[in-house]
Formats: sequence, C-alpha cells, structure tokens
Amino acid sequence: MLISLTVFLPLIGAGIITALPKAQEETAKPVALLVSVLGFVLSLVLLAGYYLGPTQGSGMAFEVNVPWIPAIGANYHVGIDGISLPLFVLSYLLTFLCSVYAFHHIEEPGKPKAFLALMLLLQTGMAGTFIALDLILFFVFWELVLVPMYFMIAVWGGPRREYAAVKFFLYTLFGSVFMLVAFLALYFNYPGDTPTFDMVELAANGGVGYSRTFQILAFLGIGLSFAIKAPMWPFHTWLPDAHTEAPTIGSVLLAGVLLKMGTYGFVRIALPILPEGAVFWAPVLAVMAVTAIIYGALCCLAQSDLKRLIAFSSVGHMGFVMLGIATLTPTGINAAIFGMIAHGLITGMLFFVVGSVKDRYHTRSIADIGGGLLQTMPRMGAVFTYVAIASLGLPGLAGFWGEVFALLAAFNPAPELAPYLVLYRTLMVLGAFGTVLTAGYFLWMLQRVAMGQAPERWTGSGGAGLTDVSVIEWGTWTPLLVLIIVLGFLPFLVFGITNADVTAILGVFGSGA
Amino acid sequence: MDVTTVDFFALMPELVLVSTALLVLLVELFLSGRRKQLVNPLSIGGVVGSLAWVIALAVDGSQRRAFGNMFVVDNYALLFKAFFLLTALFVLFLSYRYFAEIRTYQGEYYFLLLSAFVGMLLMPSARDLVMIFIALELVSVPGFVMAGLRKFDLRSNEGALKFFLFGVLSVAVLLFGLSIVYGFTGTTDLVGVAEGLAALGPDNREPLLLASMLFVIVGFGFKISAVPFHFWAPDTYEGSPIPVTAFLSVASKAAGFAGLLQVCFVAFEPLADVWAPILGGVAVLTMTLGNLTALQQRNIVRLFAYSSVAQAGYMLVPFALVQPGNAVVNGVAFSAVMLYLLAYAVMNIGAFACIVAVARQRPGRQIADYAGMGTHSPGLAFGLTLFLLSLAGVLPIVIGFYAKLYILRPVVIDPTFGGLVLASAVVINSLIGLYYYLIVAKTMWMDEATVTDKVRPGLALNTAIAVLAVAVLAVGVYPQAFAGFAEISTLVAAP
Amino acid sequence: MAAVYPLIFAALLFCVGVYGVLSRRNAVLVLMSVEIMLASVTINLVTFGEIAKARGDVLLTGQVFALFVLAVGAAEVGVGLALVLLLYRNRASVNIDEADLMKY
Amino acid sequence: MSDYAWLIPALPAVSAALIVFFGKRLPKGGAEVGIAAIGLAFLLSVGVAVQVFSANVAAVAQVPHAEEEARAGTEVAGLGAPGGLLAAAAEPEEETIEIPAGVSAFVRERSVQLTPFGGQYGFEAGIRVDGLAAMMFLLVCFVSLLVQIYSTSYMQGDPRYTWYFALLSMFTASMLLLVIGNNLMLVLMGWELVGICSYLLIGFWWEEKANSDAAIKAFLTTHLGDVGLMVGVITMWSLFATFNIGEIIAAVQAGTQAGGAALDTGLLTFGLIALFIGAIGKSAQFPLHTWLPDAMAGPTPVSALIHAATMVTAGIFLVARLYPVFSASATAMAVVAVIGTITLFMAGLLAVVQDDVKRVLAYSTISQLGYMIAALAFSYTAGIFHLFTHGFFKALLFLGAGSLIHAVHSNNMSDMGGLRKFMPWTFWTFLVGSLALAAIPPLAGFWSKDEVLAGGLEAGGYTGWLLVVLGSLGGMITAFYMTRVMWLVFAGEFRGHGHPHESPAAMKWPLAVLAVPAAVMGFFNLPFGTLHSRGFAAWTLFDLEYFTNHEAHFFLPMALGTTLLAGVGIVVGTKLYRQVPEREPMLELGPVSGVLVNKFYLDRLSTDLIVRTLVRTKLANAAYWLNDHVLDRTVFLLGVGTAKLGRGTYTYADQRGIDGTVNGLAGGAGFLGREVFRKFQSGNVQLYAGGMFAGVFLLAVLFATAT
Repeated sequence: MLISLTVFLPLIGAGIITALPKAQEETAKPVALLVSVLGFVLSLVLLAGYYLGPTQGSGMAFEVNVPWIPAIGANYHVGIDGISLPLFVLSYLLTFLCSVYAFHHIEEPGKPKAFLALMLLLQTGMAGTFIALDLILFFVFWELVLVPMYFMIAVWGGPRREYAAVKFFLYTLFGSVFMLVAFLALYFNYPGDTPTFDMVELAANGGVGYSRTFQILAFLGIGLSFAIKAPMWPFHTWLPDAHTEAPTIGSVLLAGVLLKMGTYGFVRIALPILPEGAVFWAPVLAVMAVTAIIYGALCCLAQSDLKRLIAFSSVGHMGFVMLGIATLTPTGINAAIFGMIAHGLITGMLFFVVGSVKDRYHTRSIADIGGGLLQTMPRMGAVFTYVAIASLGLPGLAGFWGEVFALLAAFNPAPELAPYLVLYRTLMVLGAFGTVLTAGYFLWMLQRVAMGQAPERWTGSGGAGLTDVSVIEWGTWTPLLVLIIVLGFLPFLVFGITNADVTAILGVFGSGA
Repeated sequence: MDVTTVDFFALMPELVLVSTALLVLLVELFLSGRRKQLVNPLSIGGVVGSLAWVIALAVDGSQRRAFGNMFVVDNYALLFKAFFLLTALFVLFLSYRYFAEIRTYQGEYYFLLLSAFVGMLLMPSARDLVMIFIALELVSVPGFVMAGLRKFDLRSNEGALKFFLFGVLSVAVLLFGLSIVYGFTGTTDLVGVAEGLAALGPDNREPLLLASMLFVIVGFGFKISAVPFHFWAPDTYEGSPIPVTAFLSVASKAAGFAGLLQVCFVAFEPLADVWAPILGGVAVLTMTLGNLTALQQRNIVRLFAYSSVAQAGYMLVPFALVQPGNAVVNGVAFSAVMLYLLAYAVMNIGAFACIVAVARQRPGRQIADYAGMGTHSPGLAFGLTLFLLSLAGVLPIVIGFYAKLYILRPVVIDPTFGGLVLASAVVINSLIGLYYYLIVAKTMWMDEATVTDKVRPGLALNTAIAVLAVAVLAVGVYPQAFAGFAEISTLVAAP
Repeated sequence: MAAVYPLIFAALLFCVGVYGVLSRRNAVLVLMSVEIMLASVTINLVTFGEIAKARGDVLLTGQVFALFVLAVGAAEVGVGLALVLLLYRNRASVNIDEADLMKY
Repeated sequence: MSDYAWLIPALPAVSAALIVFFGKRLPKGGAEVGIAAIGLAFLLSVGVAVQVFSANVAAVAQVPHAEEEARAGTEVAGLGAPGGLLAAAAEPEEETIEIPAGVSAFVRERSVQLTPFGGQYGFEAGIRVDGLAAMMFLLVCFVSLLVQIYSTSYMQGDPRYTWYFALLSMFTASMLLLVIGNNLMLVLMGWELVGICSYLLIGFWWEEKANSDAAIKAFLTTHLGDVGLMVGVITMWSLFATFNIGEIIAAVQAGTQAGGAALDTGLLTFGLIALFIGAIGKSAQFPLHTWLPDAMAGPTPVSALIHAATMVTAGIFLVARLYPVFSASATAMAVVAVIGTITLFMAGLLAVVQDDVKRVLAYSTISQLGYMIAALAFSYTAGIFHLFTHGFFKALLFLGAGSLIHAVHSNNMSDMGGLRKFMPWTFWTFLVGSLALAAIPPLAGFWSKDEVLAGGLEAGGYTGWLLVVLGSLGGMITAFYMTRVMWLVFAGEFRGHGHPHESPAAMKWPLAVLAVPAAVMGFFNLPFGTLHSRGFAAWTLFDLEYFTNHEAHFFLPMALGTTLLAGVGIVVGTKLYRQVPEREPMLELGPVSGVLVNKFYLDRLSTDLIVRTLVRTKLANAAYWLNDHVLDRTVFLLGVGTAKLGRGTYTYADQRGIDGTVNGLAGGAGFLGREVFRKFQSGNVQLYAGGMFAGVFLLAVLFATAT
C-alpha cells in the first residue's frame, strides 16, 4: 500500500497545484516542494524498509497484485527489489532537488503552476515505470512520461523547442509501439496455460516454451524501444536536440532518470524473459555500446554549444552502461546499475551548473563565454571543474566504478558468449581508449570555459550580472556533490543493494564470471 | 413468413421518433422569433422517449420480428439503436445555440435530423436487402438537404450539390448490385442470400456475381467515405453547418458501417475470402491518403474531414481479417468494429462540440484561430487536446488507444501475413495522425494568442464536452467497462 | 422469352446513364442520366422477379423492390432539383464545372 | 609501528580537506596545516622504516654466511687483471642458498573487507607495508616536507596560495595511497588521482593558455598510459580472479592461475606489457615522454616534487611492486630493458641543447628514469636505489633552479650567468647536486649509477651489454650538460637585467638539507661484503631468496671507467663553456663544427673525436627535431585530428546521416500529402465521379481476378 501511495503522491500533488487559483501562482512552488519532500522521505522509508524489513535486502518487497483489466489479463502488479530501488530513490531525489531549484529558475514563460504540475506528473510516470511488474502497467507508465516532458520542452524550451519536442515525442513513441506489439505477442504465445503479462512469472519461466526465433524477434521489438530511450548509438539523434532545447529542470530529469528507463527495461524485461534473444543480440548491443562511447566523444569534440556537448557526453556514458549490460554477467549488470546512478547524479549536476551559467551569461555558446569562468564566478567555476572531472571518470568519484567494472565485465562475458570472447576483449580495449577521448573533450571544454583570461566584456561592467552561486543553488547542489564523493569512495553502498537480485535475475545465464 | 403481421411493440422507438419529427415541423410554424428555439428541447424530449422504449425492449429481452422477418429486434440492433439515439442527443446539444443564432429553418433542420435518425434506427434491425436500402436512403436524403441549409453561403449549396450527386450515383450503383445479387440468390433476406451464395460453392463463382457484390460495397463505401468514394467528404463537411458535419462524420458514417457489417458479415460471409483482402487494400489506402492529406490542412473542419476518412480506414481493418467459416475471428472482428465506432463517436462529437464553440466567436474556422487558446480558455483547450490525443489513439490513457488495441486483437490471435501488414499500416498511420493532431494541440498551447477574448461555449456545449471528456478518460483508465460491450454485441453468434 | 435480353438492355441503359453523368455540363441533365440508371435497375429487378416467380416465389419480392426503387427515385429527383434550383438562384448558371469553390 | 602506516596517507588527505575548507581563514593561509601534517607523516614513516629495515636486516642475518667471505675473495682477485672484468661477468653463480623456514622479507598487510559486490569476488581496501613501501614513504614525505617549506616563500603573494597547498597535500596523499595500496584497484585509484593532481598543479596558473595546454597534454598522455594500466589490471584480475598484490605474487611464484590451472604466460605477458604501458605513460619513458618537458610550465616546487622525486617514479614503483610477476615473463623484462635504455640515451642528448634550465633538468630526469627502468630489468636493488638517491639530488637541483628563477625572474640560462657571486648558497648546493647527478664518486649518484651498470654487466646478455655501453655513454653526456649548466649559470658576468639576490631563508635551508642526503646517501649501499647485507639492499628486499641469490658486485674497472668518462664530460664542458658563453646560441643552431674549427688550438684528439661524433652528426638536433616534429606533431595531430574527426562525424554521420534520414522521412510524408493527394481534390464533382468510377473499375478487375 505504501508503495502505491509513494508513486501516486506526486500525481495528487499535481492535482492540488492545478486546482490552485490563478491569483496565487507563486504558492505552487512551496506546495510542489512539500509534495516532493514528502515523496523523497517516503522513498527513503521504502529503502529502509527494504533493508530492515522481511526481505533483508534481496527479492521482491512491498508487492501489490490487484486485477486491473481482467479482459486482457493485465493486473496492477507492483513491487520493488534491489534493481529498481536505487533508481526509484534517485528519481525522488532529483525531483526534490528540482523543486528546490524551481524557486528561482523557471524559464521565460514562467507559469510555475503548470510547470510544477507537469514536473510532478513526470515524477509519477518515472517512479511508476521502476516499480511496475506488469508489462501493460509498465507500458502505461512508459507512455505517461512522454506527455509532460513533451509539454515541458515545447512550452518552456529554447528557440528550436517545437522541432525538438515533436522529434522527442515521435521518436520514443515509434519505438514504444513496437514494444507494445512485442508485449502482445509475448502474451498470446505464452506456453503456459493462462497467458499473463506478469514480468515476475515470465522471468521465472525464463523464456522456456518460446521458440528461439520468436525470442530473437521479440527481443528486437522490445530492444528497439529501449535502445531509443537509453540513446544507443544509431537511435540517439533525438537526445541532443531534446536536451539543448529543454529547460534546465527538464534536461536534469530527462538525463537523470528518463534515460535510465531504457537501460532498466533491458535488465528487468528484455534479458530475463528472452534469454536466447539476449544471447543472440548481446554482441550487437556491445558493438553499438562501444561505438556510442567513441562516437559520443568525437561528437563532443565538435560542439560549440555547452549543453549540446553535455548531451553528447551522456550518449558516451550510457554507452558504458549498455556495455555492462551487453556482457550478460552479474558484474556487468551491477556496473550498469551503478553507472546509471552515477550518471544520474553527475550529468544532472552538470545540467544544473550549465543552466545556472546560461541564466547569468544568457548564452550557451562556448565562444561567447570565452573562458575565465573561474575568474568571473570562482565558486561556480570550482563546482563546474569538480563535476567535469567527476564526469570523466576519476576514481574516488562516482563516475569511475561504473566504467571500470563495465570494462572488467567486458573482458570476460557470460559463458554463453564464449565464441565472441575476442570481440569482447577488443571492445573492452576500445572502450578503455574511449575514456581518454572523454577526458580529452572534458578538459578541452574546461580549458575553453573555466580557465583562461575572462574576455573584458564579462569583466567590469559586463560582469555585473554574473553573481556567484546563490543560496538556492547551493541548497540544490550540495546533496549531489556530497553523494558523488560518497559513492566514489564507498561503491558498495549501491552494489550491496543490487548484487543479490542481479545474480538472481541472471540465474538463467549460468554462472557468469 | 407472414408479411402483414406487425408487432407494434418492436416498432415503438421508430414510431415515437417519427411522430416527434412531424410534431416539430408543425409546432415550429406556430412559434415565432426567439421562441422558435423551443423546438430543440421538444426534439430532445422525443429522442429521450424513444431511448426509453429501446431500454424497455432491452429489458424485455425477447427477440422480436416484424414485417415478415425483414425487421428484427435483437441485442445487436438494440445496442446500435441506443448508440444512435445517444449520438442524436449530443448532436441536438451541439445544434441548440448554433441554429438559434443563424435564425433560419430551425423547424426544417430538426425535422430532417430526426427523420435521418429514424432511418438510422431502422438500419440495424433491417435483415433484408430492401429494408437496408430504404434505411440507407432515409439517412442519406435528409443529409443532402441539411448539408445545404446555409442558403446564403455559396460553399454550402455547392457542398450539398456534390454530396447529392455522389450520393445518388452510388445508390444507383448499389441498387444495380443488389438487383443482380437478388437475381442470383432469388431472395433478398440476408440469411437467405448467405445460403444461396454458399450453395453456389467455390468453383462456379461467376465474375458477374463478384462484380455485383463489389457494386453493393461501393454503395456503402460512399456512406463511410472510404478512399475511392471519399471525394465528396471534404467539400461537404466544409460547406455544411458544423452540427451537420458532426452528424455526417459520426452518425451517417455509423449507419453506413452498420449496414456494411450486416451485409458483409452475414450476407456475403461465404465469399469472404474474395472481398476481405480487397477491403484490406481499401482500408490501407483510406488510412494513408486520409492522414497524409490531413497533414496539409489549414482549415480545422477540412482537417477533421480527412481525419474522419482516416478513421474510416482504421474501422475497415477488421473487415479485412474476416475468414469464411472461422466464427471466432469473425466474432472478435465484428465486436472490434462496434467498439471502435463507439469510441470514434465519443471522440469525434466531443471534438466537434469544441469546434462549434470556437467557430461561434471565430467564424474563420482556420487552425490559426486556435492559437493561444491554452492561455485564455484553458478548460476548452484541455478538452479539445484530450479528444485530439484520443483520436490519435497512441497514448494508453485515452479511449482511442484501447479502440485501436481491439482492432489489432484479431491480428494477434492468428497472425497472417496480411494481418501483420495491416497492423504495421495502422501503427505508422497513427504516428502520422498523431503529428497533425499534435500540431493543433501545439497551436492551442504554444502559439501567441492573436485574438484573446475568452471562448464561452454556453451551458449545453459545456455539458456535452464535459460528459464526453469524462467518458474518454474514464475508459482510458479503466478499459474494463469498454470491453463489456464486446460480448453483448456479437451479431455473428446471434442469428 | 429468354430472360437475358432485358438484362442486356438494362446493362446498356446503365452504361448510358453513367456516360451521361460523367460528361454532361448541365446539372439538370446529370439528374436525368441518374434517373436513367435507376430505370435500368427497375428493369433488372422486374426481370429477376419474373424468373423468381417461375421458380415459385409467391411474394414477388422483385416487383415489390422495383416499386420501392421508383418511389425513392422520385424523392431523390425532388430533392435534387431543389438543390439545383438553389445553385441557379445563387450563381445564375447550372454549369457544374463552375462549382469548384472548395479545393484541396 | 607499521600497523599505523595507514595514517601516513591519511594525514595529508585530512590536511588537504582542512585547507580547502578553512585554509583561507588560517593565519599562514593553510601552509602550516600542510607542513605540520607532512612533517608528522615523515616522522611516522621514519618509525615505520626503522621497524621494517631492522626486521629485514635481522632476516638476512639468519641466512648462513659461509659463502659471504668466499665471494668477497673472488671479487678482489678480479680486481687486478683487466681480463677479470669479462671473467667476472661470464662466471655463472649457481649455488643456491636454502632459506631457513619461517624467515621471510617483512610484509605487513591489513585490509578491510567490504561487502562483496557483483559476481563472487569481494572488494577490499587495505595497506601493504614492506621494504619498498617504507623506502618510498621516506622519500615522498621527506621531499614533500621540504618542497612545502620551500613553497611558503616561493609562492608568496600568489592569489591562490591556499589552493596551492591544498593541492600539494592532496597530491602527497594520493601518491602515498598509491604506494601503500595492497590491491591493484587501489593502486589504479592512486595512480589516476596523482594524474589529476599533476594536471591541476601544472595548470596552476591557468590564466595563460600555454600552461593549461601543457596541463591537458600532460594529463592526456599519462591518461593514455592509464588505459594500458587499466587493461593490465583487468587482465591480472581475469588471470588470478583477485586484485590483491600478495595473492597475485604468490600465485605467480606457484605458477598457477585462478582455478589452479597452469599459468597462461601469453596472457600474463600481455597483461604485464599493458601494465608497463601505464608505467611508460606515468614515468615519461620513450614514446610517451613528450609531456614532461612541457610540464615545466607549473610552479618550480611542483616540478621538484612531482616531476623529479615522486610522481614520475610511480612507474618504477609499479614494476618494483610486481617484480616477481614481471620476472616471471622474460619478454616483458626485455621490453622494460630496451625502453629504459633508449630513453636514457635519447633524453640525455636532448638535455644538451636546452636553453631553459628547467627543461634541461626535465630531460635529465627522463634520462635518469630511463636508467632506473633499465636497471630494474636486471637487478631490483639497483633500480630502486637509483630511484631513492635520484629523488634527493634531482629535487635539490630543481629547488636550486627555482631559487635561480626566483632571483632572475626568467627560466633561460641566457639571462643568467655570474650568479656565483650573488647566490653562494644556491651555487654550492647546486654544485653538490650536479656532481651527484654526474656520478662523481663519492657522491650518491656514483654509487647508484654504478650499481645500475654493474647489474647490467653481471646479467650480461644482449640487453645487458646494451645497457652498459649506452649507460656509460649516457653518464658522460649527463656530466657534459650538467657542467654546461654550471658554467652558463654561475660563471662569467651577469647577463640578465635587474639585480639578483640570494633567496630568503625558507628557500636556502631546504636546499642545504637536501644537499646532505645527495652527498651521503651513496654510502648506505656499498656493495662490499657485510656492508651490503646490512645496507640499503637488505632494507628494501622484497624476497629473501632473491636477495641471497643476487649478490651485489662492485667491478672496480667498471667504476673507474665510468668515472673517467664523467671526467671527460666535465673537461669538455668546461672547455666549451668557460670563456665563450656569449656565443652560446651558436651551439644550439647546430653549425657546432664551425665553433669547433675556431678552437683548433684545443686538444684535438679527445675533444674533437668526442664532440664531432656527438654534435657534427647533429644527433642532438636530429633527436630534438625528431621529438618536436614527429612525436609531438603526432600527439598534436592526434588531438587536432580527433577534433577534426569529431567535427566530421558530428556534421556528416550524425546530422546529415541519421538525423537527415529521419527528417527526410518526415519531409517525404509532408511532400506526398501536399503535392500528390491534395491535388486529387480538384473541386469539380464530375472529376470526383470519374475518380470514383475509376476506383470501381479497378476494384472490379481485382474482384474478377480474385477467384
């Protein structure tokens, strides 16, 4: 019961906010803050409950299984386990921080009422996807997320917002339609007697009864949708547009949580339910993942717009996450989940900083800023340098573990992938080389933005607008900064939670090294 | 089969409606000035009365026959009658303020509308080719006149003229086909025709017989504005008053489908392997052409004209999946068409209600007029956005999505190659469709408002929009209610 | 007399009607050609009615159907002429080609 | 005592955090916190060193000494006859001395087991203190302490004074973490942290683009090496299913892989070479050395600490730490030797033609590092002893250079000259440092470099001889360029502007303190008999059995030979630079032969022969040109190239390719709708009817054929 309350609380909050009379537009902000704080606290309670409660930190907890559409056998089956818990808490944390950030930072058409209602609706969609254990329920939450994000980009976005919003909407939707067809096919060809949409049951069945070609085709359908969402290499062209045009809070949530829905989908649905399909497609995923790392880095080198650069950087980072998943080993999947959390924190933080820099400089182009951020705004420059270094995967900060263990897993993938061992090892070396490229473009960006002499148009009179980090911003950023270090030094905080369930869910792949 | 016996109880809904129509015509003569508007509540009373009778027949539950088996009242017929009467109710809500303002021919309009609805009530109960022809004509002819009611507007009578010529032409073709089918099978009763065709067997299928079947389908093709026969739709929709457009796009199309359902699923069922793939081709053509042309429209009514053409394409998909003799798939396909019709009616009338509301203050009917509506009249904008998203049928929180899901179910039960092609066509077309529906939503919410006075739809329209919006959302969240209709509407299992 | 002759005659009449609809400029003449098509249908029906009567169909459905067709045809012509009159009054010409105000 | 060893890295880390948060408010701007912390750490490391060294010496004492005297005897015999030089080398020494059970080199390991994460192996963070680590503690803490004291005055008045000290403490902490870590993952962590600290320190004055360019170049080149390290660590893990160094060494010595299977030497060599690539990157060896000279852009104390004593030695430390694993694969050892030798010779040449005093020292560091790497290929003690002594006198030279620059405000030697009169302290300490570097007995450099060559000679074989020949030549070149520096900087009249003055006390005293070990340190590792078993070699031994079999040898003729070569280097240097300093730029341009010709009256045979072969072949300039245009160019092109490649992929593949198709599809749908279907709606009803009948006709045809 608690879990449904946590998920639908933001929805109720959104309802309350829309009900607010137009006169008190400003009161929407405290209400949104209150709702998101409550949501975050509840998610922490779930975290604690998961650990201390009966399940002792492994297996499914807080399960609710109530018939929803008996006609097609879809029921409201929700639950949380080691894999979905970290992402679930991350989504609540980011929404809480965004609602704090929203006090001063809503883009020009203002209208905080509508904006915050959309944000909370987005939060329900995101949280729902992570706890849904029924394919149709998962699909509903998966689609639900699109509408608020579409409006967020389309109304509060940058100059090319309409193009970006429509592209984002249609692109993701195109993928999800194939996913729906695959879900239906799964349902109707269920070998057991009573066809079901229940993920847990399908995972337990482990693909037995589905023919190999069926599994390959179904994996293609489902995989395509997830590949578009977690932008994998050929399907990523919506991400840079969506990010550059989205408002700051929009891109934080988009990068922080929405991208993870795709990779989470792979771990939760694609791999356990269609093992043979997974084994067939794994090398292709691995190749696409490493291309994403190299390709993303190369594109970053060519960027002149700061936000677009960070968007491409998340294509690279998600490449590492997908490489981890493509190895089909417990180490790989653990590394992938850790990578998701780390990427959520770091890239979310990067977007916050870039958003604040844009608010002050009123431009995102690196040439216009012309460097000297450390001079005009020392603290902002320091935070920016810190997060950029965290993002390039410095050990001791969160970014490192996800990457290094993904590479480690890639060196010896699951036994089923033995014929591809040489391919995986060359991919691993290429991926490792990718970290150099990543370091390259981040440091080059740092040099052009943070270091160097600040051009005179920003110093003296021009620099009046460049106030350093405000209290609101500190309030939003400190939790993230602290978490990046904490996770950097104590990676087992996340690994401890995910390990048990990942080993369980991957049982079907034999004992991956 | 005694032709003369008349079971009045079965005919009551139709009789009540006919008497109200005549009463309306007479009463309107004696009313003058503003009090002419009273005619609208009178006709609403008539419709409600007829609805009461339909419910009474449903409660009574027995299957009644009249006119020597030409007129049958069973649960399929009753469901459709209830559906038509509800649509009538909402069309009346729409037209209450519209016709009050243009102050012309109120009496005639309501008389024609009610007579058309009488025709629609006859259609589902008609189990005889003659009766189907008469019902079809009874629906079409008032339509021709209503389309031309805005006498002062050249576009209106041009649209009506086109509608008339196309209508008459296709009826002629239909009749020619019917005559030949009668010639082959010697009877006009649907079940009799089916037995006649089955007796012919698969080997000696005369090309003439197949051609005649085609002519019959052409007649209905016109009514539901499938592609080769849709040319009249955009011009007529644009020309006629908006409530009439709503009537044409929902009610008369539904009547067309009801007729087509009975003819195809009962009469021509043995030859299904001939006409099913061809209807499939027509369906894909209709969808694609309708959606692609709609992409370019600037006038909101013409956009909805093409959108209703496209929706007709979606509704034709189950027809393409019929397999001779396979009762399971046919049953599911039959109920799929029924359900999509219900959903389509709810969505389309809701959308037209909003268009009527806006058209009163911005007669230009251009999409650009809707700019910035999100700011000055958010309620209406939210309603219209909801209907648009539902028409697009891609998001799972609205009725449109489940309607499309049901169309695809027969495909998934036993996936044939043709079925898969149709499914992907529906998917791609929904995406194209989503684009132009989103464009309208976008202009409402994102563009700067050129005209900023608040749109006040007035009580009748507001209630209509609100009720329909709630229906769209309710079914979206809890589709179980929607699925319930599927079971009781299987005519195929009934005969 | 063999039933095939009236049928062929009806088919030919139907083609004449179709030609008339497609080629005539004047709206009234188009209406006339539609009436021709309806006439051909009635011939068809009556012929088939005869054949069915020979086979023992006591209800003469064919002939009854023909009567209905005639009645409905008359109604249609009435409505059609009203609309053509309306067009004439607004545009002082019944030339169909001019009636293309609404395009694309 | 060694149980508290984990405090050593912890102290500077805590001080770094304190300075970052509270530095600004402290009276001395956080410097005192830094110095106090590193001072404490130094004391602790001395304590640990004493405990470890005495334990090692005790262990050595327990090994039976019968053979000790016998061997000493053979050496003395070899002393007289020059032939003996070769004989000693060829005579294999086979008798193995068995080690009493229970006696082993001092290794103290304590670790914290963190909950197991993914898969079946646990992740443990722990410390591993042994002779090598103790030695490194001493070196790092001592040099870091002196550099921080030196910096209090050198960095006086810098706007980011506090941030500088925070960075220094952070750097020292990560270096010590690297040294103390007991598993490869911790080493990797320390490794990259040290890399980022050096990036921040090199780019400390990031106002000028040149500095941040140098910093990026340094970080990227070392990061390229780190990729090798990462691949190596992962290969080790896949071989032994553990990161723990102790377990890996044990497994290699037992010759077994993770599941007890026989060791796959192919994969092991691949892993070791990958690890060595990491070492090449970090210790600026042959292909990846281009970043070190540019890294001089950072403040000089930073160069002293990082680019002389500590960070650059990380590569050598890694090889030493995994020495048994490296020695298990002969090919890996050969690669180590070859790379080391090439670097030492090539860097030496480059040092000759530098005008900037810091660049001279930088190239000399690269060449000395080459010595250490090459030495490690043959004898463990030689390598790390040279590391130890080099750390001291190179730090001394850098700090000396720092005070020169501080006084003259310019790096180039052309602005210096005649500073002997103005800066006596710096002069004398600088002299001690350069003599030690030039390997003049009895200073530290002589003993460690001799140990290196002795190791090479004793091992013999192709690479051994390569080391001996190039090593001794390298020694001569080192002596030559150091004398050149001495003369250009301290002799003649002052050529710069302004008036140079002796450095303040805070800079003078560290120089003096460093001069002592530079001079004295050599005596700790005398290769004679009993002294050896109680000296440096015993202190830092990692494996008793290895220690007993690899006795240190002192080949007098070899030692004499190298000293003679060094003397020749000095004489030639003085000849060239004593009285003609103003024509110095001539030499760099390369027409040195012209200069030589004017000096006919010089002693033709020795100087011409050596100088002509050295300079006329323009070897130095060629090397420098090669380095600048070929290697640097490739790295630059790599950078620019990737940027261009990046722009290419972005515009063509991404925007035109994939995005283009997507927009194309949308545009196509729009076109189809606009141009084709819309036109069907022509407004003429007869055309409609025509269209309808065409459709009907088409359908009829389909119907007819359908049967």
